[in-house]
Amino acid sequence: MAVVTYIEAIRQALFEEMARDERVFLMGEDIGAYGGAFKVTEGLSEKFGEKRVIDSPISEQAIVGAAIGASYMGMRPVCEIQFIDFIACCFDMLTNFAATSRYRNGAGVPIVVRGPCGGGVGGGPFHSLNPEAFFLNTPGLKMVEPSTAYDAKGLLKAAIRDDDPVLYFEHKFLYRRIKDEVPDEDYIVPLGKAAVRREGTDLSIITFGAMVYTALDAAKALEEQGVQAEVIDLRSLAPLDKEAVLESVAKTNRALLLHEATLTGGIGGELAAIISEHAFEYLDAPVMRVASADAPVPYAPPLESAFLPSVSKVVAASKRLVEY
Amino acid sequence: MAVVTYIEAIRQALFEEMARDERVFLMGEDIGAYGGAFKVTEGLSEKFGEKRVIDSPISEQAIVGAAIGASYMGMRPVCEIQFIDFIACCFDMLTNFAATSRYRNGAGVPIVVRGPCGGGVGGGPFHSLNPEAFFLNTPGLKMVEPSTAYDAKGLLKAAIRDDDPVLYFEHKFLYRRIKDEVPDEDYIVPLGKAAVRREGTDLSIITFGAMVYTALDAAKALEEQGVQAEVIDLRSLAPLDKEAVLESVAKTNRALLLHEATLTGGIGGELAAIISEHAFEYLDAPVMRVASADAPVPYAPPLESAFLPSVSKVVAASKRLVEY
Amino acid sequence: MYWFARLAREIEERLVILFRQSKVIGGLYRSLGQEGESVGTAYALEKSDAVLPLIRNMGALMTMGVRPREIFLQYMAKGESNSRGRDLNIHIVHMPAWTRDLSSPAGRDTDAPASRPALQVGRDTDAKEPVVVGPISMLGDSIPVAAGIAMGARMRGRTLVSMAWIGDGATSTGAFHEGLNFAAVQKAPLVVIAEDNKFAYSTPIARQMAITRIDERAAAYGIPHEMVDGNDMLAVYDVARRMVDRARAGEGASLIGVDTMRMEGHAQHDDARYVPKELVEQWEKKDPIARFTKVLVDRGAANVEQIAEIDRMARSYAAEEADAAERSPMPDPATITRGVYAGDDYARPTLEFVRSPFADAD
Amino acid sequence: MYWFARLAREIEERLVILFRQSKVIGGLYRSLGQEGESVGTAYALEKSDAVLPLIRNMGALMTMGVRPREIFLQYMAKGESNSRGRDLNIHIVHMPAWTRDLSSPAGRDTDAPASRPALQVGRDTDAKEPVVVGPISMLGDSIPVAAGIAMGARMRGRTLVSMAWIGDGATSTGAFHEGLNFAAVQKAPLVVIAEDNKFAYSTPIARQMAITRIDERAAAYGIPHEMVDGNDMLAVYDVARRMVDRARAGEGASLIGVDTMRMEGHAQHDDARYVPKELVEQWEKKDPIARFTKVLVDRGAANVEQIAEIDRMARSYAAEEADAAERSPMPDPATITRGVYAGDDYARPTLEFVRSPFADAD
Ligand SMILES: Cc1ncc(C[n+]2csc(CCOP(=O)(O)OP(=O)(O)O)c2C)c(N)n1
Ligand SMILES: Cc1ncc(C[n+]2csc(CCOP(=O)(O)OP(=O)(O)O)c2C)c(N)n1
Ligand SMILES: [Mg+2]
Ligand SMILES: [Mg+2]
Repeated sequence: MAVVTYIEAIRQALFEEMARDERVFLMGEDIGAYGGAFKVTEGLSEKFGEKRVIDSPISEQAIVGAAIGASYMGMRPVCEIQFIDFIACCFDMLTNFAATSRYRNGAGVPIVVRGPCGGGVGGGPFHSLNPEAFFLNTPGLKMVEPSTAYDAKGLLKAAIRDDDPVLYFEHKFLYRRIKDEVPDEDYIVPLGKAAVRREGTDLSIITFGAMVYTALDAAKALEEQGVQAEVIDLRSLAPLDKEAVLESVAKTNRALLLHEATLTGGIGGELAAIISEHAFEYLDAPVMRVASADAPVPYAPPLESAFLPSVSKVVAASKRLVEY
Repeated sequence: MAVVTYIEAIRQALFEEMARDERVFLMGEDIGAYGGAFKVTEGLSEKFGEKRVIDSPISEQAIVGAAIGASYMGMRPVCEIQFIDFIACCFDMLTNFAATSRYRNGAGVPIVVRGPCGGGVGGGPFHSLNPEAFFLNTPGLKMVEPSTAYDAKGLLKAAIRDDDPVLYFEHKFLYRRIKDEVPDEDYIVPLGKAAVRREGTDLSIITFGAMVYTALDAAKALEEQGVQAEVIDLRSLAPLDKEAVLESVAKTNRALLLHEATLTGGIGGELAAIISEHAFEYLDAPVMRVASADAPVPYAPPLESAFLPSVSKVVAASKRLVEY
Repeated sequence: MYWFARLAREIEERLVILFRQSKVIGGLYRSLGQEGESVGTAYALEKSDAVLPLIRNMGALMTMGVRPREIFLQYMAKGESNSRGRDLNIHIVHMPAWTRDLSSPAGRDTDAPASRPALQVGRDTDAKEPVVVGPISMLGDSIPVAAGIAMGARMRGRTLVSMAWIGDGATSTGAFHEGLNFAAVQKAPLVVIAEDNKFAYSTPIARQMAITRIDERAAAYGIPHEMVDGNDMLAVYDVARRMVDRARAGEGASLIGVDTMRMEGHAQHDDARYVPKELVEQWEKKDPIARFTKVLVDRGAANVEQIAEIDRMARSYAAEEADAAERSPMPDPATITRGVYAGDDYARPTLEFVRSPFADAD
Repeated sequence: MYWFARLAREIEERLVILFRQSKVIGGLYRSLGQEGESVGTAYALEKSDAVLPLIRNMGALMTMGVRPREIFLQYMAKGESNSRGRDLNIHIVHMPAWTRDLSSPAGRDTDAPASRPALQVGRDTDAKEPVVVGPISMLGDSIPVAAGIAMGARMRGRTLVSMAWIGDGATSTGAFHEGLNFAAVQKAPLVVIAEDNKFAYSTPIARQMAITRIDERAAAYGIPHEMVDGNDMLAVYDVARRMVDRARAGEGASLIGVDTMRMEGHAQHDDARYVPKELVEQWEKKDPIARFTKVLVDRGAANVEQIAEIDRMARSYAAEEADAAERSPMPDPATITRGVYAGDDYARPTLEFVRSPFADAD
């Protein structure tokens, strides 16, 4: 066991998968000699050569399209989108080509498209995106977003070995702020499985990514007020771990959905639908959501912190729920 | 008052708005002399000239981008996406440029992007899309989808006169199948307002677009079984008419969300979240959803009809709700 | 070559009949007048190469040995079609066994012949199978994928050439630009065939681009490009051959502009009244099959009777294949949610290849 | 011209200081070494034309008369900035009053001067205001918008030329291709400045395109294109002038490729160790401002003392503007949901323009 950062865990996963399987290769902008805008791929091109760490032109549609073609040939491409915001530029290739290929003609597309998502770093409207809801209504795609170094490594390995297209969102706020223990031996974190980050009996805070820490801090604050919050880390956003969500709500009878993307049209809606349809009998209070304000992500720190979900907002909502 | 088809109502709206305001012009593929793939713009280029009905190259990003630029200059562009499926190709320009411009610098983008959506016509995976959920998590965009000729005309006029970017989805299945009365004088249907298509007391079927007719047929069948279903036609998908939805659910105490897009990640989630948060006290049964199966839209008619929501599925779900 | 072009035309003639009987689901897009360039370009490939055709490249599919029945099955949305009735017309995909063989970098050459019964025209038992990737409707998207196929096969250690067709209109898409530029920088073994057939649906090429020679699209990418008379099959073959050879030799991507004409509407529903009559008349004189017939006869390669015989053969073959397809069942609605993701043991569909009766003569 | 280039450099020097004091929010992207082409190109425009600059076109913004304080306000995310602290660096937008004046097709020429107090350098009271549309981060997206501005202004009956800058890397985007192709077909009054500054972030241009002359990107669109030494301000101005004039005369779009060099890293955090030392040394000799100084002196237009005086002026002006900006307040968090949509009476932000102290001398 070694304690590594979230970003180092991602690098390790790439390194080990490339060493394990010669068919795994990387494509993206500035990922070669430079090692990527966030240095996630640092050292990989030296180790595996330029043929397996390909610096691409500024062409997201081409990066993903070429990955699809290479995957047809038996390769396992991992694409980096320099900032996940630019995934909007290849929305077509992902939702129309990659997502439907297996269904239409049985031709699987084992590609991973990864990149830094999320705010809290003063990135402004175009470097802070949380795009999961854009893709949630497209069958054929899988999506994950780790909150720990352990999951960052295990989910990325699982994504690379998966036979379907997987969108892997890494939260840039966590890159160097989060450190935890990662086994020395090979392991994966299976897609589609949530994790209970904190046991509780009074309400379930269902979240993922950087918001897991907001939820845990809120849970600590709530504990001091005698409220036991359970914190569920979804980890996989498609497919969603319905069982884990329903099980927790069946236990706590209260659900708070927390995500960093803006409220309206966010993944919280899907979770609310699942809970209100399948856990209706268990609910002692309304299903509530805490998310970012319905606006583009503002750039100035005072604006962004008012925009993002905060511990105090989560505490306040939780108390409304338990006092309901 | 004259009875016109849904498609004719759209054409009338374009014609009258272009006649009313010289700043309104059209851009799109094959919309000029040819009159568009579905003949929506037939006759407009003869009437208003090629300068105001511009045949573009096959370049969705350029169509929308040019519309944004022209709107900055005071023009009122209306873009046609030949099949709404191709809106995926300009997802970036819409969500990043058009949606954020006013918020970032106060520069409004009064454009309309319209096109044929929806299935039921054997169009297959790339000519049957219902894209509303792709855009629901992007503040700054508005979305409408009419179900009647009256609304088709009134909503398009309202969209063209609106100062923000509006996505206008017209359901190709309704183009020539739906006819209703349209006033001779100028009128608009305000954005953001739903309509009650049928009064009922036992449950609320909340839907829009072609599914309104599926809901009304189901309501008829239910009536014979003594169940009074209320049918809400959202008409506007962003912003959603929360009041109308909550009012209806407060009355019927049961909500069935019906949409043609696939289930997971669809707009039904957002509606479920609104209802389960704000109408919790009124609910006598779980909030249920009926939508298309979680798969790409299959091409063969027997597959597509099994894929789409049907009257019998709506009736069955409604009965589960009322018998709950 | 003649066989493939004629076969393509006969298949489409047959499809028109089925369309009129409304047995074809959705639209029918013909390549009438473009069979020559489709066949001439694909003919320059090895049977083990990759093709990414468009709706109007029926000739290329025939040249690569795709069994005609596969086309009819697709157009009629049958359950036994390559897409199992899930996708349109020529949206078919085939990956040879080696792409799934991970035992060695390049994979063993065990391309098992497709598993369906042989037919009189003869199954292609020995030759290797091609990579076939039909288009998705979003125009231009095939180009980045074609580049990736070229790059990926090279990484697998195979000398495979990837050939993709694209319409004049589709060269205006961002995907075309990004994909071809990437292929050019990567020196990928890709040959793009840009078809100037004068129209994109109803839009004349002058509204699509401000250049008059479509091959100049490639000038932005620093790759070789040539224009060729698309209705002269031999000329098309010659230039395609050169570009394919240099791609195989590792000299990188190239683009061939073909000057041709779409002789009917965009699809059967389109009467194409926007097309000037003179233009059609002028191009009728240049029909690629008629011209190639003349060449064959002039060169004494075949006489008129022999050619008439081949035509009869093609027609009846197309008819048999259509009938066979017609008899096959529609897909089972119970399957609609199968195979969205891997691992639900939903069988991978097959694509059958056949051998040209003139395989040796060719 | 000298003033604008020098001012741009001094502003960036000032920004570096503020950045080191971490008063700049987010990254700082410099145009060191590229001030010449930014100024030379924009200088060919009328004050009433449209500019769509990139992060490295500080010189263009100064040339169009944007008040330096506006830049500092943006970089420090202040509440009084053009984006009210909502967007980054030069993501600023300004629409002259005529664009909102719907009383006549072209709108009346009542471009009210911006409403803030004048300063010693002199407010630009008489001249018309330009259309300014800063970029969004998605590279290439400015090009279709620039085309639309050119087309839209033409529809409004105005003779406005739209000028957009784009990096070598950004020419690989689909948006660039679609936008410039559309402008070419529409003969829109658009001039695109393609900046070959040798790198896109860390990616050398050879990995970006297989052509060596960036202006050849335009060969695919059938529009005039020329390459120019981007560090020779006068040469840049000459070719820009010709392209702007033909655009204004209704002869359509064009592209100018500028040969220049990004003299620092992509942003302040980037030490650019991937850039060969020789390359930097070789380009240091070609500094556009030093070269232009020499021209001025040689031609006797100014002597060394006068130029030193101008430099001092620029430096202190930049300093004053920075200080003024620093004193202004951060935005009010209560406003975050205001102005997402029209109609919530959230005031339209302003952009202030100033008059060059050498406006007459120029
Ligand atoms: C991205 C995209 N936009 C629009 C369409 C609608 N569409 C289908 S075919 C077609 C015309 C294609 O013309 P061209 O590329 O010249 O090919 P051709 O039909 O002439 O062979 C159009 C506009 C599409 N399929 N994809
Ligand atoms: C669509 C898109 N992809 C990736 C990026 C990330 N990115 C920001 S700047 C940059 C390099 C730009 O290089 P170039 O266009 O040459 O402009 P320069 O910085 O050299 O002036 C990249 C890759 C982006 N902004 N937009
Ligand atoms: Mg064409
Ligand atoms: Mg550059």
